[in-house]
Amino acid sequence: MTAPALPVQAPVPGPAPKPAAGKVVLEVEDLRVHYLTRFGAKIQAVDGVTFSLKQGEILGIAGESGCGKTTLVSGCMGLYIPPLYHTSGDVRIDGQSIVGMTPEQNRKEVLGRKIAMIPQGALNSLNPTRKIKDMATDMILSHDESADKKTINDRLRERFSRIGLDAQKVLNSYPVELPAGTKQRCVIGISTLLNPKVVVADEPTSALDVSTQKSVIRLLFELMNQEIISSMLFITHELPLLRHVSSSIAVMYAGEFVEYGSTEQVIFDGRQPYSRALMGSMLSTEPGQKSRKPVAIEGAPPKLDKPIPGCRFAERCPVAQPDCRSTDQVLRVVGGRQVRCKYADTDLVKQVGGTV
Amino acid sequence: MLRKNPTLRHVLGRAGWYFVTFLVAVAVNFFLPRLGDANPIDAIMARGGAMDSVSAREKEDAYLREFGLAQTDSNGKVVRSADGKPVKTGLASQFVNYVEMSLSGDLGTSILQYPKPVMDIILDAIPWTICLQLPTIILGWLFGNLLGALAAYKRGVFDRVLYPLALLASAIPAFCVGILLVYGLGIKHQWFPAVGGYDPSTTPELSGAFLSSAAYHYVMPFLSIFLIVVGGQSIGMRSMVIYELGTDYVKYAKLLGMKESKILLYTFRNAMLPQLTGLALAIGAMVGGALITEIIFSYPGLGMAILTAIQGNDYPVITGCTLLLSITVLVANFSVDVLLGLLDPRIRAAQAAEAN
Amino acid sequence: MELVKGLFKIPSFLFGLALFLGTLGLAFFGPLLWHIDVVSRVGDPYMAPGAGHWLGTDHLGVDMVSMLITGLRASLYVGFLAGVVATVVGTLIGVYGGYKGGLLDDILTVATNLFLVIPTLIVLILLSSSMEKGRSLTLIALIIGCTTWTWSARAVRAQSASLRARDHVALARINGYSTIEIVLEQILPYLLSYVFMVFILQTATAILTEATISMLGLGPYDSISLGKILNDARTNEALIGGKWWAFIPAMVLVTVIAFSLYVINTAMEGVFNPRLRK
Amino acid sequence: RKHKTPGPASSSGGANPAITTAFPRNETLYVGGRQWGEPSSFNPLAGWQDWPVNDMNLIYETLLMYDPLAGKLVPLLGESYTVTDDSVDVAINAAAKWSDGQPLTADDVKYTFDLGKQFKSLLMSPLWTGGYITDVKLGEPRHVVFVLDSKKKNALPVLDACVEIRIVPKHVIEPMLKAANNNIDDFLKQKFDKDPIGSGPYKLLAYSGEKIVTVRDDNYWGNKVFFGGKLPAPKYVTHPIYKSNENFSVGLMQGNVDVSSSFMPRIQEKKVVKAWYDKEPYFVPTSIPMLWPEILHAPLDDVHLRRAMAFAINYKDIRDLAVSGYSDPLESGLVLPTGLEQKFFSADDAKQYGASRYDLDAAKAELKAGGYTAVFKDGELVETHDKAGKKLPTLYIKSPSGWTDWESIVRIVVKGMRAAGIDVRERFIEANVFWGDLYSGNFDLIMFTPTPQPEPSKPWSRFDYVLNSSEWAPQGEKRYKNMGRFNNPKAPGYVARIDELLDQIPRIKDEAELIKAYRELNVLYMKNQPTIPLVYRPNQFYEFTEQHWKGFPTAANPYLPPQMPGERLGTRILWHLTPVGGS
Amino acid sequence: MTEHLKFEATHISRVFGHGKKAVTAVDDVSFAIKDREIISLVGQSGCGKTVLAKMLLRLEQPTRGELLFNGKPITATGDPRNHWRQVQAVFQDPFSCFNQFFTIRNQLKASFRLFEKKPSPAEIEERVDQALLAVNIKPREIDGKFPFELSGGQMQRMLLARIFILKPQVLIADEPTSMVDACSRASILDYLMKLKEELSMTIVFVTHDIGLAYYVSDSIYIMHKGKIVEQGPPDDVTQRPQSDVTKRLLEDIPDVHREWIPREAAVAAAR
Ligand SMILES: Nc1ncnc2c1ncn2[C@@H]1O[C@H](COP(=O)(O)OP(=O)(O)OP(=O)(O)O)[C@@H](O)[C@H]1O
Ligand SMILES: Nc1ncnc2c1ncn2[C@@H]1O[C@H](COP(=O)(O)OP(=O)(O)OP(=O)(O)O)[C@@H](O)[C@H]1O
Ligand SMILES: [Mg+2]
Ligand SMILES: [Mg+2]
Repeated sequence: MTAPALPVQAPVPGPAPKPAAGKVVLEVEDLRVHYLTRFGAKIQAVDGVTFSLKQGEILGIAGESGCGKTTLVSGCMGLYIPPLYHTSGDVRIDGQSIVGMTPEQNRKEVLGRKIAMIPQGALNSLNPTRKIKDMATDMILSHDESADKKTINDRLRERFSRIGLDAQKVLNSYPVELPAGTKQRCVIGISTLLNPKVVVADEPTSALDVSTQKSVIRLLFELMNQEIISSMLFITHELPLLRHVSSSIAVMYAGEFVEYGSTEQVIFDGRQPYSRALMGSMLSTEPGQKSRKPVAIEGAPPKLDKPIPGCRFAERCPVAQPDCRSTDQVLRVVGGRQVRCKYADTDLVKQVGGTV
Repeated sequence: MLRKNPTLRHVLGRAGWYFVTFLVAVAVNFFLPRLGDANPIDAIMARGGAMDSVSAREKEDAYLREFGLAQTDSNGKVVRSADGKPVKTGLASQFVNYVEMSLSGDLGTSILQYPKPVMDIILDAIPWTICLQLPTIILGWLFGNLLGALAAYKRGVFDRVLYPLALLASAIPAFCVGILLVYGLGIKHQWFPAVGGYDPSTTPELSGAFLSSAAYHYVMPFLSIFLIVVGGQSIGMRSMVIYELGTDYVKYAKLLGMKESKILLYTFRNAMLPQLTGLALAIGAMVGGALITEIIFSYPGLGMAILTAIQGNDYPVITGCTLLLSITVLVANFSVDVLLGLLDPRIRAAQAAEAN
Repeated sequence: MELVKGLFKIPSFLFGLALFLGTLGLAFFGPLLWHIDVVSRVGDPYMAPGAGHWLGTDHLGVDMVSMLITGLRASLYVGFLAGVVATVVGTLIGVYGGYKGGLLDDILTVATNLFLVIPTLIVLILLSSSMEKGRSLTLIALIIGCTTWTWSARAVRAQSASLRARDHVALARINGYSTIEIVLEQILPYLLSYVFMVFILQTATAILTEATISMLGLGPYDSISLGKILNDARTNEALIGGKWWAFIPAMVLVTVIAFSLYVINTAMEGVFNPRLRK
Repeated sequence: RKHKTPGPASSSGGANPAITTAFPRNETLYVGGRQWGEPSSFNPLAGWQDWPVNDMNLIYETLLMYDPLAGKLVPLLGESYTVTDDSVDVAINAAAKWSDGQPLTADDVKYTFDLGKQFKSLLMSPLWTGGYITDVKLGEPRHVVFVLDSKKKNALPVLDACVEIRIVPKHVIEPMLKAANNNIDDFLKQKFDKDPIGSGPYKLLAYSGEKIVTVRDDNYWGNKVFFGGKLPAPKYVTHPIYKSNENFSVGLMQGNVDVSSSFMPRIQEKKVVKAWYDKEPYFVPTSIPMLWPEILHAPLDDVHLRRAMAFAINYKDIRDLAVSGYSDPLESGLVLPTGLEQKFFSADDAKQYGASRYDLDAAKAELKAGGYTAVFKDGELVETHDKAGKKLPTLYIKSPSGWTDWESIVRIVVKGMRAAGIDVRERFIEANVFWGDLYSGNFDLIMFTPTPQPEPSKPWSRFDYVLNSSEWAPQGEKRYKNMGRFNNPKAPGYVARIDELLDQIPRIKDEAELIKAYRELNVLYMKNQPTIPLVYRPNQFYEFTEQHWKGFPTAANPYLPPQMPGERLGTRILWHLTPVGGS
Repeated sequence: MTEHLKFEATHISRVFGHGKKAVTAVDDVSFAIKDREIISLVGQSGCGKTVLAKMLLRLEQPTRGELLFNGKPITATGDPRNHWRQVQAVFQDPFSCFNQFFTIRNQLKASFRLFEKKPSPAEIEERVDQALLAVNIKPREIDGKFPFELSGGQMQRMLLARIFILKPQVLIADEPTSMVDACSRASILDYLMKLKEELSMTIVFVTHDIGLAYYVSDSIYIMHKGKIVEQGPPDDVTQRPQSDVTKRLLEDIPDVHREWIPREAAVAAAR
C-alpha cells in the first residue's frame, strides 16, 4: 500500500527553540523491565531502552496502546511495585543510579524531589477520602518532617493559585467534588510541589476534551517557564500534541525504541516504517486536508510474553522484506536520529505512511 | 435548607425508608409468631393444674378475653365453634389493638410469666445482653480490623498463619466455641465458672464482690463471641485493605515518595469505612448470637427470654422483643448510613447526585 | 478459562477443594465402607472409641461413625438445598432488580432491610415453631434458603447495577433482546463466578445455621444432622461427662465443611475478583 | 372492640428488693431443678407459683405431710386427723402462727378450702367440683371437718388435699380479694413478692431472673414444736435459675448447687454427686410415664393393636439408655411392684394378662389377631394394612421437644414398633402445644405421666386418673384425666365394672378385699390396655453433693424420704444439715 | 420534501430530573438530517451529544418537541425493533461493547435477530464472513475468538462489521474513536466512509474533536450546553467559524500545521 503524495508544506515551528542547557538530568541505559503475571508468565514490557533527558528538554514518547510506554516511565522512577520488576539496566538521575537504591532511600531522596509522576488516569489517583490540601500536606511532610503547618499552608495556597486554581476552594475540596480538568491540575500541582527535576507525564490529557487538554498543557509549559520543573517525559499517542509539546520524540514499539530523534525529524521525516505509519494516521483541519485519507496500520502489536525473533514490526510492516523476520534489528543512527530498521536509509520506508 | 444540603436530604430520605421498613417489620413481627394455630392459653392452663371441664372452660374464657385472643358476643362471652374451639379474634383487629397499645408504651402482659408485663421482662434482661454483646462486638470489630489490616499489609507469615486461622474461626459454629470453652476451661480445668452471669452468693449491685464475680463470669462468654467476631471481621478487612493497596491512589502516593505510614493510614481509613456496615450488621445479629451464648453459659439476657417466649408461644413477649430488636438494628444501620455519609466524601457525592 | 486454569494452580484452592471433596466423599462413599446403622443399639451408651466402633457410641448406644456419616449427609443436603434456593432466588431477583431499577428495586431494598431488622435466626425459629406438621430436614433447608436469599440478592444487585451501564447491554437492546434475555445473557454470565462464590458462602452459612438451630433444639425431628448430634450430646451431658467423641467429631465435620468452602471461596475471590489480584 | 391487657399488676412496685447482703457459702443452701424460668408470681393461690411456693413448705404450709417410705401422714399445721365414713377431721396445732404474729386458726383453713368452692379454677376446687366433699366446717375448737359426699364416701382426695394444699392467711387474702371486687383473676395478678405473710420456716428475701433467695424466719412456730427450738441450719435457701438440666449438673459437680431435682444422666460417673441409693436404680421409682393412645378412633380403638404396641417396646433399652438405669424393671399393670404398693401387685396376673414386656413374636401375634399386615421393604417398614387391606395412616407419638429423656424413650418405642410392623413415627412438639393437645385429646399417641406425686391415695388415684370416665368431655374439649378417652359410658363396649371398682376401692377397709379389688381392676386395665406404661420413674430426682452441706438422708440413713429440702416432708432435712468445714 | 429527510427535529428538549434539580441535557434543538449525509455532532464534554444521539436511537425520549424519522414520529410505543432495523449504532468503548462470554462470531450472528425473516444458518455464516471481509478481517482469524483476545481497534471494526450485516439506513456513531489509539482511529474512519459509500448510509458522527468531524462529515453541528450553536459544511465551519464556541474548539485541537499554544507561553525546548 502506498501513501498518497502529500502537498509539501513548510513545517510550522513548534515552541520557541531555546538553547539547551545541556546538562543531562536523567539517563536511562539499556533498561529492561518485566511483569510477572499471577500465573507465573513473564512479560518483557520494556526491552533495552536507552535515552537521556537534558535540562529543559521535553522528550515525547509515542506508540500504540500496549507498546510499553507506561511501563518504561514506571521503570524510570526506580520504584518497582509488583507485578512490575526490574530485569536489568540502569537509571541515573543527576548521575546517581536509582535502581539499586533501597525503597526507603529512593523514597526519601528521589521520588517527588528529583523525579515526579503525573499518572495516567488522574481521576483515580487522588485519595477519595482526603481533601486535596491534606494529601498535598502529607506529600510535603513525607519529605520534610520539620515543616510546620503554616508554612505548608502558605506554600500550598501560593502554588495552587499559581497553577490557576481557586486555591482556597480547591484545597478544601474532596476529589469527587472537582471536575476532571481541575483534578488533573491538582495532580500536577501535588506532583510538582517539591520542584522535581524531571516530571513524567503519562497521557495527562487523554481523558480530557480538547479544551481542557489545552489548558493542562499550557499549565505544564508555565511550570517549565517558571522553572518549577526543568524537564519532562511526555507520553501520548496523539502525535499532533507531541508536535507542539516535545523537543524530541521516541517512538516505541513492542518494548523497544524504533525511532528516536528530534520532533521535526520524526514527525515530518520518519525513517522507520512504524513511526511513518503512525504519522500517517494523523489528521489536520487545515484547508484541503479533508480529501487526504489517514492510513491505518493493519494488525495488532505482538504479545511480549515470548521473545520475538527479527524485526518486531515485520509482521505488520507493509514493506517487510524476507530477511526482516530473521535478523534482529538494532538501533543505529540514520539521518541524524536513531532508527531501528535495516532499510531506514532506503526508499523502501518512504513508501510507508508519509508525513503530513 | 433541604435543597442546599443534599446530605441532610439524603438522611431524611433514608430515614423515611427506614421508617417504612420499620412499619413492615412491626407487622411481620406481629404476624409471624401467630401463624401457627397453637393456643398460647394452653400454656397457662396447663400450669393451673387439673380441674373439671366446666371450670376449665370458664378459666380459659377468662384468659382468652383478657388477651383478646377470641371473639366475644354481646354479653362478653367467648364465642365457640361447634367443636368447642374458641373462635379466634381476627388477626387484623388484634394488630390494631397492639399498635394502639404499643404507641402508648404498653407492650402488654406476658402469657407465660403472667402477670408480668412484657416491658419488665425486657428491662430485666436487656442490660445483660447489652453489657455482654456490645463491648464484645465493638472490641472484636476493632481488633479484627486491626488484624485483617496487618495481615493484608504484612502478607508473608502473618498472612499465611493469621488468615487461615481467621477463616477457621469464622467457620466454627458460634456454639462450638462456647461448648469447647465450657468443656475445656469451665469443666475440665475449672479455670472459669461454667455457668451464670455472676456468683449466686452475690447480688447485682455496685459492690466489689459482685463486680469481680461478674467480671470473672464474663470471660468465657466474652471469648466465645470475641473470637468469632474477630475471625469474621479480619477476613473482610484483609480483602478491603488488599484492594485499597492496589488502587491508583496508593500507587500515586508511593510514586510521590510518601511515607509508608501515611499510605497505610490512607488504606486503613478507606478500608475501614465499608467495614462500618459490618459493625452494624454484627450489632443487628447481636440477639441471635445472644441466644446461643446465653443457653450455653446459662447467661442472663434477652436471648433466653426470646427463646422461652417462642417455645411457649408467648406472643406479647415475642412481639415486644422483636420490636425492640427491630429498633436496635434499624438504629444501628441508620447510624452507620449517616455516619458513612459524613465520613466518606464518595458516598456524600453519590447522595448529592441521587438527590438530583 | 485461563482464570479457571489459574485457579487450579492456587494451593489454597486445591487445599480447600481437597478438604471439601474429602467430606463429600465421606458422605457419599462412607456407607460403602462402613456399615451404617443409626437404629440399632450396638453397645452401651457413650462407649468410648474402640476397635469395633472407631468413634464409640452415642447416648443410645448407637455407633457414632454411622451417626456422623448420616448427619454429614443431612447437613450437606440442607446446605446445598438452602444454598441453591437462596442463590437462585437471590440472584434472579438481584440481577433483575439491579438491571431494571425502579419499584422492584425499591421493594427489594425494603425486603433486604427487613431481613436485617428481623434477625434470620429469629425468623427461622418463629417459622419453624409455627409449622404444625413438624420440621423436616427439607423444611428447615427451605426456611434457611428463603430467609437468606436477600443476602445474595443484595450482593448480586450491586454488581448487576454496575453492569447496567455497560455498552454491550445497550448493544443487546438495539439488537432486539428482551429484558429477560438481557438479564440472562448479558448480565448473568458476568456474575457467574460471583454467583458461584455467593452460592458457596450461602451453603456454608446454611450448614452453620442448621447446626445452630438444631443445637437450640429447633432442628428437624425425624432426621439426624450434625447439629442434632451436637444437641443430643449437649442435652445428654456428653460434654459434662467428658465424652469428647460425642461432640468433637461432629464439630470438626461442621467446621471442616464450612472452612473448606470458605477457603475455596477466598481462593476464587482472589482469582475472579480483579480487585484482589496481587 | 378493644382488648386491653392489664398493665403492671403488682402494686408493690419494683421487683427486686435491694439487699446488699452477700450470702456466705456456709450459711446458704443452694437447691436446684425446681425453677427454670424467670419467677413471675409468688401468689399462693395462683396455679403458676414459683419455687418457694409451689409444692414447697418453705413459706406456706400444708396441713399434713406424706411419708412415702412409711405410707404415713406426718403432722404439720394439722396436729392430728381422723377419718370416718362421713368426714375427715383435722386438728390444727395451737402453736401455729403466721409470720406477722397472728395465730393460724381453723378459720384460715376453712377459708382456704372454701375459696375452692367459690372459685372453680383454684387448686382446691377439684375437691368440690369432683364431688368429694360437700362442706368444710369448723368443728370443735381448732378442728376443721371436711364433710364427705354421702354417696362416694371417698376420703382419699381429702387426704391428698391435706398434703397438697397450702393454707393461706385469711386476714391477708380476704381484704385483698375484696379490693379486687372478688374477681379472682384480678387478685391472682398480685405477685406476693414483698414480705409475703406465710406460716413457714423461711421468708422470701429477693429474686431476679438468676435466682430466688429465701431467708430463715427465726421466729418460725415449728422450731419449738417439732425441733425443740432448733433453727434450720442454712440461713438462706437459694434457688439459682439455670436454663437447662446440664447447667444444674455442672452446678452440682462444681459445688455451686447442693441439692437438685433435675435429670442428670449417668449419675454413677459423677463422683461427687450422690443419690438415695448408691447403686441402680439410685432413685425411688414412684411414677409411670406412659403412652396414651387416643381410643376414640380406629385403629387405636383396637385393643389388639394397643397390646401389639406394648409387646413391641424394648423396655430394657428404655431403662438402660433413656433413663440411665434409674428404674426397676417394668411390670405390666398400673401398680408399682415395689414399695408400699407392692402388696397390691400380682406377678401371676401380670404374666398372664400383661403385655408390658418386649416380645416381638407376641406383638406379631397380636397384629395377626387384629388382622393387620405389615409391608416391609429392604428390612424397613413401609406401611401397615388393616384387616380390610386398607393402608393405616402413620401414627405419631407426640412428646414435648427438648425433654431429652422422653425423646430417647420415644425413639426406642418407635424403633421397636416399626420393627414389629406398626407404622408409627415420633413427633416432638413445643411444650405449650403439648399441653393443649394432651388435654383436648388431639393426638394419636402422647407421652405423659399420670399423677406422679407421692400421695396417700396411691395407687387408687393413678387408676382413677387413667380410667376415670366421669365428666366425659368430647375430643377437642379439655379433659384433665383419662385424656385418651377410654371407656366412654355411652359407647358400646363400655366396661361398667371399671367404674364400679374405682368407686368402691376408696371405701374398702379390709386389706384382703382391697388387694382383691385392686387385682381385678389391674387385670381389667391390662386386658384393655388403654395406655402403655413404659418405665418407672422417681417423682423427683434427689441428687446432692456433700461439698458444702452434709447430713442428707439416703437409703442407708432413711430418716426422711428422698425429697428436696424445703419440699413436702423433705423440708425437715433443713434441720438436719450441717455445714462442711467451718469458714 | 420530507422524503429526502431522514431525521427531522423540531424544538426537541430532554430534561432530566424535576424542579430546581432539572438538568436540560438537550435544549430546544431543531435540525434536519438529509438522506445519505454524514453529519457530525461536535462539542465539549457534557454538552448533550450522547443524549441527542440516544434520542435518535430511540433509547431516550424527548421531553418536548417532535422528532421524526422518515417522516414518522419516533414514539415510545410499539415494537422498537422496526426502528433498530433502520437505525443502528456503534459506541465509544469497544472493550465493553462485546459480551466477554460469547465468541465474537456468535455475537455478530446475534444481529440476525433483528431480521424480519431470519436467513438460513449457512447464509448467516456467509453473510458474517462477507461483513468481516468488508472491515478487512480474515473471517477465519477470529473463529472461536473471544472479545478479550482482540485489540480495541479490531473490536471497533467488529462493531462496524455488524453494521455491514444489518445494513441500516442510519448509523449513529458515538465517539467511536475516542478510546482507540491514533492508528486504529484512521482505519475506523476509513470504514465509516466505506459504509457511507457502499451502503449509501446516513451517518451521525459524535465527537469532541472537530478535526475528526472535519474529515468525515458533510455537515457539522456544533453543540454547546444542549443547544446547537452552529452548523454547516465542514469547510465553512472550520475555515470560517461564526460562533465563539466553534472558534475555541478549532483553536484547542492541536494540529501539526498550526501554531497551538502561543509562543510566549511555551517553554523553549532544547534540540
Ligand atoms: N500489571 C500488568 N501485568 C502484566 N502485564 C502488564 C501489566 N501492565 C501492563 N502489562 C503489559 O505490558 C505491556 C505494556 O503495557 P503498558 O501499560 O506499559 O503500555 P502503554 O504503552 O502504556 O499502553 P497504553 O497506551 O494503553 O497506556 C502490555 O503488553 C501489557 O499487556
Ligand atoms: N440519565 C441521565 N440522568 C441525568 N442526567 C443525565 C443523564 N444522562 C445525561 N445526563 C446529563 O446530561 C448532560 C449531557 O450529557 P451527555 O452524555 O449527552 O454529554 P456528552 O456531550 O455526550 O459528553 P461526553 O463527551 O462526556 O460523552 C450532562 O450534564 C449529563 O450529566
Ligand atoms: Mg499507558
Ligand atoms: Mg457522550
